[in-house]
Amino acid sequence: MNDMSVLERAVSQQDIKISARKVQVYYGDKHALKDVDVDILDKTVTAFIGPSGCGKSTFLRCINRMNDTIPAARVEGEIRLDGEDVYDRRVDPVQLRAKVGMVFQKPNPFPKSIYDNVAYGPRIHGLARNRAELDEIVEKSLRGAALWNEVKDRLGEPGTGLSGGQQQRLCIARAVATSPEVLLMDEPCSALDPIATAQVEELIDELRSRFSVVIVTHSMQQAARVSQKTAFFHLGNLVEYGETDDIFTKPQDSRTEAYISGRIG
Amino acid sequence: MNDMSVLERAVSQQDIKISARKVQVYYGDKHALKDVDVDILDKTVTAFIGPSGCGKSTFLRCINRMNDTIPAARVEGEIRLDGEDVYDRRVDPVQLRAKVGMVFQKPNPFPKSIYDNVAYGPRIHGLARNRAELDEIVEKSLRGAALWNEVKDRLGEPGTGLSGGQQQRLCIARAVATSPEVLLMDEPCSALDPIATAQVEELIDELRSRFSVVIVTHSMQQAARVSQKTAFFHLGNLVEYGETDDIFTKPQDSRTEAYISGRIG
Amino acid sequence: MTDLPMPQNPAAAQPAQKSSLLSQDDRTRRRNAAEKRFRSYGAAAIGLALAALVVLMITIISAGSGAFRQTYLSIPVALNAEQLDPEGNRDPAEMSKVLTLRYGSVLDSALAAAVENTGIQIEGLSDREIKGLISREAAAQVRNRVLADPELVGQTIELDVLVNGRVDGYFKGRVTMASAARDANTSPEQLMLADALAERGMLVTRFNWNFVTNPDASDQRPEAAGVGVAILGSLYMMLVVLFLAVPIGVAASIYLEEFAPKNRWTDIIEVNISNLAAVPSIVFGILGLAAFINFAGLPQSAPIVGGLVLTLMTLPTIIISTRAALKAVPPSIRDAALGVGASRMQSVFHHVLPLAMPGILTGTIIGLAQALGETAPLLLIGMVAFVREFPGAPPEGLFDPASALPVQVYNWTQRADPAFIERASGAIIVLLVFLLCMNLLAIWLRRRFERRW
Amino acid sequence: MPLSWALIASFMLAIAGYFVGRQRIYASAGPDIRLLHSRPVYHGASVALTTLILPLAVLAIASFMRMGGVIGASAGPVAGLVALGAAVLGLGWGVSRVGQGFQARNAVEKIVLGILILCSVIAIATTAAIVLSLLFETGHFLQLYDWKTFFFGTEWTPRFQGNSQLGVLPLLWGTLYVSLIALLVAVPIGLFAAIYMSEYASKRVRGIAKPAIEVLAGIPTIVYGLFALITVGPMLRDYFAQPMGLGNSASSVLTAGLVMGIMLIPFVSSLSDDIINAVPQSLRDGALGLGSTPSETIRQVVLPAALPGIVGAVLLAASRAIGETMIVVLGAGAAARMSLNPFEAMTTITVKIVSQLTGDNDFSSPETLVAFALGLTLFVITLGLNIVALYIVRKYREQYE
Amino acid sequence: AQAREQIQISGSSTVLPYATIVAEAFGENTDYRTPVIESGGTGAGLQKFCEGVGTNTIDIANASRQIREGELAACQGNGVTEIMEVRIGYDGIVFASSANGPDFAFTPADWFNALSAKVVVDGAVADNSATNWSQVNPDLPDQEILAFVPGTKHGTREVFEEKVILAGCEESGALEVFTAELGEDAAHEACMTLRTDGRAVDIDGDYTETLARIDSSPNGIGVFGLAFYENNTDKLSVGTISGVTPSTETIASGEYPVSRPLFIYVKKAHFEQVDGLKEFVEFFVSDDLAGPDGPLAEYGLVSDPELADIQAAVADETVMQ
Ligand SMILES: Nc1ncnc2c1ncn2[C@@H]1O[C@H](COP(=O)(O)OP(=O)(O)OP(=O)(O)O)[C@@H](O)[C@H]1O
Ligand SMILES: Nc1ncnc2c1ncn2[C@@H]1O[C@H](COP(=O)(O)OP(=O)(O)OP(=O)(O)O)[C@@H](O)[C@H]1O
Ligand SMILES: [Mg+2]
Ligand SMILES: [Mg+2]
Repeated sequence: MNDMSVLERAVSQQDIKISARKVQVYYGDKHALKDVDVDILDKTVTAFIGPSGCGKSTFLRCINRMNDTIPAARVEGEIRLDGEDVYDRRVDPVQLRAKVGMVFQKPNPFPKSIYDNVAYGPRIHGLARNRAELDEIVEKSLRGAALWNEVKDRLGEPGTGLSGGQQQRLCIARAVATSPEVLLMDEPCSALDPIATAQVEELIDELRSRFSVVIVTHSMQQAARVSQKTAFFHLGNLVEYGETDDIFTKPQDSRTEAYISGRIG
Repeated sequence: MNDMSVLERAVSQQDIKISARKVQVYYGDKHALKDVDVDILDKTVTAFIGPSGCGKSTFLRCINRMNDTIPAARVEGEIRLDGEDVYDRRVDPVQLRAKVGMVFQKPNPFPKSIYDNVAYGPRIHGLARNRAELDEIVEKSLRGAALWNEVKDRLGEPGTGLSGGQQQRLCIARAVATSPEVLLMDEPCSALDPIATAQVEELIDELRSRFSVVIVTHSMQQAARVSQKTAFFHLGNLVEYGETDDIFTKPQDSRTEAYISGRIG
Repeated sequence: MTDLPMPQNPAAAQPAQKSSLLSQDDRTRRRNAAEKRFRSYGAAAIGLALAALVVLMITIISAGSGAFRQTYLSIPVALNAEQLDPEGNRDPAEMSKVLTLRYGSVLDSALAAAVENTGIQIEGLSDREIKGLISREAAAQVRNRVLADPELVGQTIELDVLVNGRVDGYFKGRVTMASAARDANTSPEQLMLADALAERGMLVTRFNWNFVTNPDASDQRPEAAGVGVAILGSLYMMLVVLFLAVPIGVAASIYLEEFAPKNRWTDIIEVNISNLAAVPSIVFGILGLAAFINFAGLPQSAPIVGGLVLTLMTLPTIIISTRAALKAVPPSIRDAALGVGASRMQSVFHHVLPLAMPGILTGTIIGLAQALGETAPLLLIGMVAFVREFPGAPPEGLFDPASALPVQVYNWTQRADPAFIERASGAIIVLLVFLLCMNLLAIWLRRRFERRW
Repeated sequence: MPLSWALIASFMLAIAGYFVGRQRIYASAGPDIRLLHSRPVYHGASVALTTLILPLAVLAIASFMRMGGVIGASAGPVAGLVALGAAVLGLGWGVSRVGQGFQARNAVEKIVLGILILCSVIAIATTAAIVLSLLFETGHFLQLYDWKTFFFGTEWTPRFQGNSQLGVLPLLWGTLYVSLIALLVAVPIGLFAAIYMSEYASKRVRGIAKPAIEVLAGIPTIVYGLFALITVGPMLRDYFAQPMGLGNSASSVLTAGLVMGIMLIPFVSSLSDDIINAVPQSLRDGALGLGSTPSETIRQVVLPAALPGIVGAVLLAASRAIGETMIVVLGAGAAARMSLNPFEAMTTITVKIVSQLTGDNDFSSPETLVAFALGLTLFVITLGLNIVALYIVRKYREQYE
Repeated sequence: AQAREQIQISGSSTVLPYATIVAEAFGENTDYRTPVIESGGTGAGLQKFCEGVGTNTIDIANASRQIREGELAACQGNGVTEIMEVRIGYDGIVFASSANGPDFAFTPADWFNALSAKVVVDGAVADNSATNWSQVNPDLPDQEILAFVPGTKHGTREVFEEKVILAGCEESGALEVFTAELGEDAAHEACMTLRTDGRAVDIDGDYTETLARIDSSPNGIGVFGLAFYENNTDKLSVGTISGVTPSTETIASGEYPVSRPLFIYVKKAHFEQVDGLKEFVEFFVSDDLAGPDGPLAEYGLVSDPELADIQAAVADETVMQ
């Protein structure tokens, strides 16, 4: 299976999954994102890096229109998923979000059992024909999020009683369970220990064979490890975007260089 | 002043600030923390590391009795602060928490303005005689948490409108503003970019000259960078505790070694 | 899906599994339909509620707006000295022996003279019908004026007197010629006379402040009845309720939600409070009679007792909504406050309470609204009463007899003269205005406190 | 009025005490007041509170003894003096406590906690008083009337001449039937309205709709009653009951239930709206992010999280329904009857409590005293319902964060 | 105890309108304050009255019936011993239907046969199955039977049962049949048990409610007080009983059978303590007010033919034995 995905990756590398043009986001008067142009490729992991508050989460939330829920937020410009404008009036944000899954920066498990947390997406999207299939999806997703062993005996307990890191992995499992085409992950590993992080990174690598993954991370190392493309944001601007290796080894912009070498924040 | 603090550190290194003996924590039936014995020194940074769900946050919350707020949690054993049992009936948990400040794993700013978030502690403890002094404390704390530049023009805006990392730094600033004797930080840098992380680490190092700092972190590098002592938790046990250098270079316990080398999680 | 044979042209393989965003698949369409339905249920629910409100409002206002207008007749009245001051010494003490009945006859002759002077000729108009044109209140009106200024006796003064309720109703459309034909208390001739007087400008219908300021009047004088005493009584009671129920309710909720240990006792208290909400309001009246009047010796018919009873009655509403609001504040806020060394009391009063404020205010609004419109408990403590004297200023006034707005409504709807039905609707309008004033403040406050986290 | 003078004097002393307390702590604190356990405000407040508490207690006890007839009116001035003395004592004690080592905040908080407890005790005391005032007369009733007929009788026909049938069952049935219909109207409408206001409506619409709906709770019930009597009742009869052959009564359970339901909408909608609004946005984001529609989010995530509060709101509405009189009298009639047909006239326990208490019956006859027994029975029944509700909430309660 | 300035009155809502008229005039024409008059029913009024003596108890109880033995005993038990019973006049009870419908001329027997649960059919006791007035009495209009009778809380109900239904029972001869079949006590009870199939509708509210019900069910016939009817002659048409049209005159003369006396009960012990109490009672029964031409009669109270005796009794402060 792995061989195949490698092969696949090679051929589909150049498909553009998401393309953003001149995206502007305002929170009330605050201009939080300025003129962002970016093409995110299919079956690729793209990392967003940049100092805190630069607009990474904001841009992520634009892609699956989660910004719709913030009354003050206003988005301009164009974001296309498979060539279709996601802000088109005919687009149903629900269908969009089913295709573009998301893991949030703050873990937000539902006040339900662990099982129901993970089964929520498959249930609403009708991904399982019966209970057995659902069980399978839940187990697979929890395993993928490196949580299965810790919770397999307490699937019926509330997800809110887990430790911070466990909650975050639960949210990852929940997002994976719906099999989206694109997975947006906002600092998925920030609350995780190195081993869990490694497992999640492995999962991301595996997911890449099927979806496009966008990950926000503060860890340069992680970006280097998991991503093929990296975008660097600074003060609401997308400063530089390119092959991960290039960004980390030969950044074009002085700000990127400064950030990578630890000089600006 | 730096010279002085170095001097001071040398002499007071051995003062025990917090000593825990046979601490057990149960969440209902779940035995989350088993027989933890540890001495935390004054004017020292102690790092707690360990896989997710091993009980680091739980132990941290024991120290300033934040566990009192979880009805299901039950603490046994003895924790002494400056030789006084914090679970003594005569101890006022409020006074205890004023001395032992805390930054939580999930950022939880008050739904108030940024200024009021930071000023809250100083206000209730009467740390400022007048508005000017309060302004000064707020500014100093925000600077310490590397947030001042980002928010100095919007101190009146709600703290909940900040980005994840900004919220986390706001919480750090809030905790620092009350000048506690011990500062407990539960993964304070997990949502921060490297530069902000570096600034917070700098702050921690600075704080060390005045308080004792306990920090939970998943980053081995960070533990190595900021802490003098490290404790490794695993499945509710305190497996190993010692000088940070020793833990990372010559761990005594096989589990510690496995964790550090990335084999168990 | 990964088992598929490797496609040569990936683009060709994609459409099979990829759906366009612009076209919805079946399931999405169904879910969106469900979403639309759900949303329209919500809109329909609001629509229904608002429609009910509008219908009720229209009913009330169309029935009650008449109470705010009143017809007056202005006639010259010769104050005959022989009748009004038989002793002739203009001594008010002596003159007060003359009853209103005597003044009635003075008015009767004044009226007859006035009608004659205008030269109006109406077929079959009897003396009784001319006399019946004006309210019985008029005599009292004249008497008061004369006693206040005895020198008026012997003079002829121009007087604005209330007309009879039926005639007044005629000018407001309540009484018609057809109904008057059947009505024992008026007649088409009387109405024709009124029409003729109105043409000459002697009869005018104008805004009726007296409705808001007058006290109640007896069954024979609907045109003179007002809600003055009732407004004061309701105001006093609401003050008592506001100053007792809200602080006590909020304090009790804070204790139960934030401080009380969660054990069987608090369960009992919780059940007990929601059970108190189900106790019929009249039972609170029984309690009020037993505890405040018979045991504590507070006076009958006093707003203080009414206020206390209503306080007990509204407490559960306030406590239940406040507790729900406190419960909804996320624990992380409390943690945050405790973490910087605030005491539990401080965390509650500084953070939790302000965040729970919208819910508390909602409970207060609903509780007060309910208290303001309640009659049943007042039945037993003597506030469902005919009270003509205004209570004094608080705090002593709280102990004076008074009625209340809902009581006035209740009383008036029971009276025989149909003119009182209009008054009752008018009183309801006053009550709603009262309620609105009370709510506006709370709603404004609630808006300021509302936020999502 | 010696008592109110004593009260005012105590208040003045307390205010003075506040400043004295603050003064003393500043004086004794030395250069750095930050070292104090409590802020000076708390020291001031603790003095003020200790000054107030004793005289208030004295006055409370005195007026209680006065009511109970233990002391006469002439004891007023004495009580006033004692209270004043107590205030001075409290002041002295309070001031003497002020000092570096004194934990004023804890002392103040203890007193505040005491006040909070006292307030919650009022709720209990009310219940006790209600039960007591009902119990006594119920005892009288049961001496005069056979309890078996009362509890199990299916006929309710009080007579002036005595020998009445006073069976509670038809009244109970009417109560449950009317309340059920009212809730069937109020809960769906109220809940959907709450959902729409908190999740869909713009801020402006919500800002108008919510208070507007709340007005429904403030309209005097007699207006609803007349509405039921004049408009709804005949309408139901002419367009539903008669065509369907279900009777031709203008007053019916359905009429009262419908109209009462309208009145109860704000109880459900406004309280639920607050609760739903308080569910953290992050939960909604979580569900929306998985591609659920807003309605799925609401049904599956938001509502379960808000459940305890919503149940509270529904219970409150149910309580009002059970306790309502005017609408039932005018809408459902006064006939005690057990029937399934919602187009028939029936009546409720509450209505009969009111009418037996305010009627022309002999006040010492079972026909009047039965009102107290009815009240007590209703009390016990609703108590049972509430216990069940609490149990259900406990079972399904879901805690977030 | 201290004196009270304002008279406090409680009791029957039937007496209330008359009491308010008197109180208003009393307040207007004297220097005393206008009395406060609660309405809460005869029972509740008498209960408050019998609560005890003293300024925080009421002074006068309005009653639409005479005080009962048990109530008197309770009064005396609480120290309320010197009670003055003052009959203020009579209240006529009339039967009226919508003004737009046909006129009715009833006899008590018609009422009995229309509303009683059991009637006599062919000499045997049977369930009442009459649906139209014309079935009861061919002279009556062919209109559905629907009667709004006072609920069991109202004193009017008692009068209605005794003076109309029971009288009709006797008049129609049903009482004899019932007595033969059921025994005397049960026969009375059987006479006065109204049918429960929705044709006799109890009204727990007041006359306005009855009027509103006739508005919404134009077939209905309601039971009203005379005063109420006289204020609403445009909407109601009154039925005659045995050929007599109700009016203050026919009732005072005893021709019209359905009426009852109204009372006020006064605590003599309060004459000292409450300003103007005695004056008020005297004012109440004075010719100016309670006389046949006074405002009370004008409003619908049937003036007491023995008013002079009552005035004398009040002047003498005669108390009940
Ligand atoms: N409120 C609670 N109720 C029940 N179990 C809990 C609760 N909080 C934590 N636990 C459990 O206790 C164990 C220790 O949790 P803790 O939060 O201390 O872990 P942690 O070391 O901080 O992990 P992380 O790094 O993921 O934050 C976990 O297994 C967790 O599931
Ligand atoms: N709801 C909001 N209202 C107003 N301003 C907001 C809101 N959310 C974010 N912002 C502001 O927009 C800017 C970008 O925020 P964003 O959350 O995208 O940052 P980020 O790059 O994700 O940072 P971090 O790494 O700290 O999460 C920040 O300055 C932040 O303060
Ligand atoms: Mg972010
Ligand atoms: Mg943790």
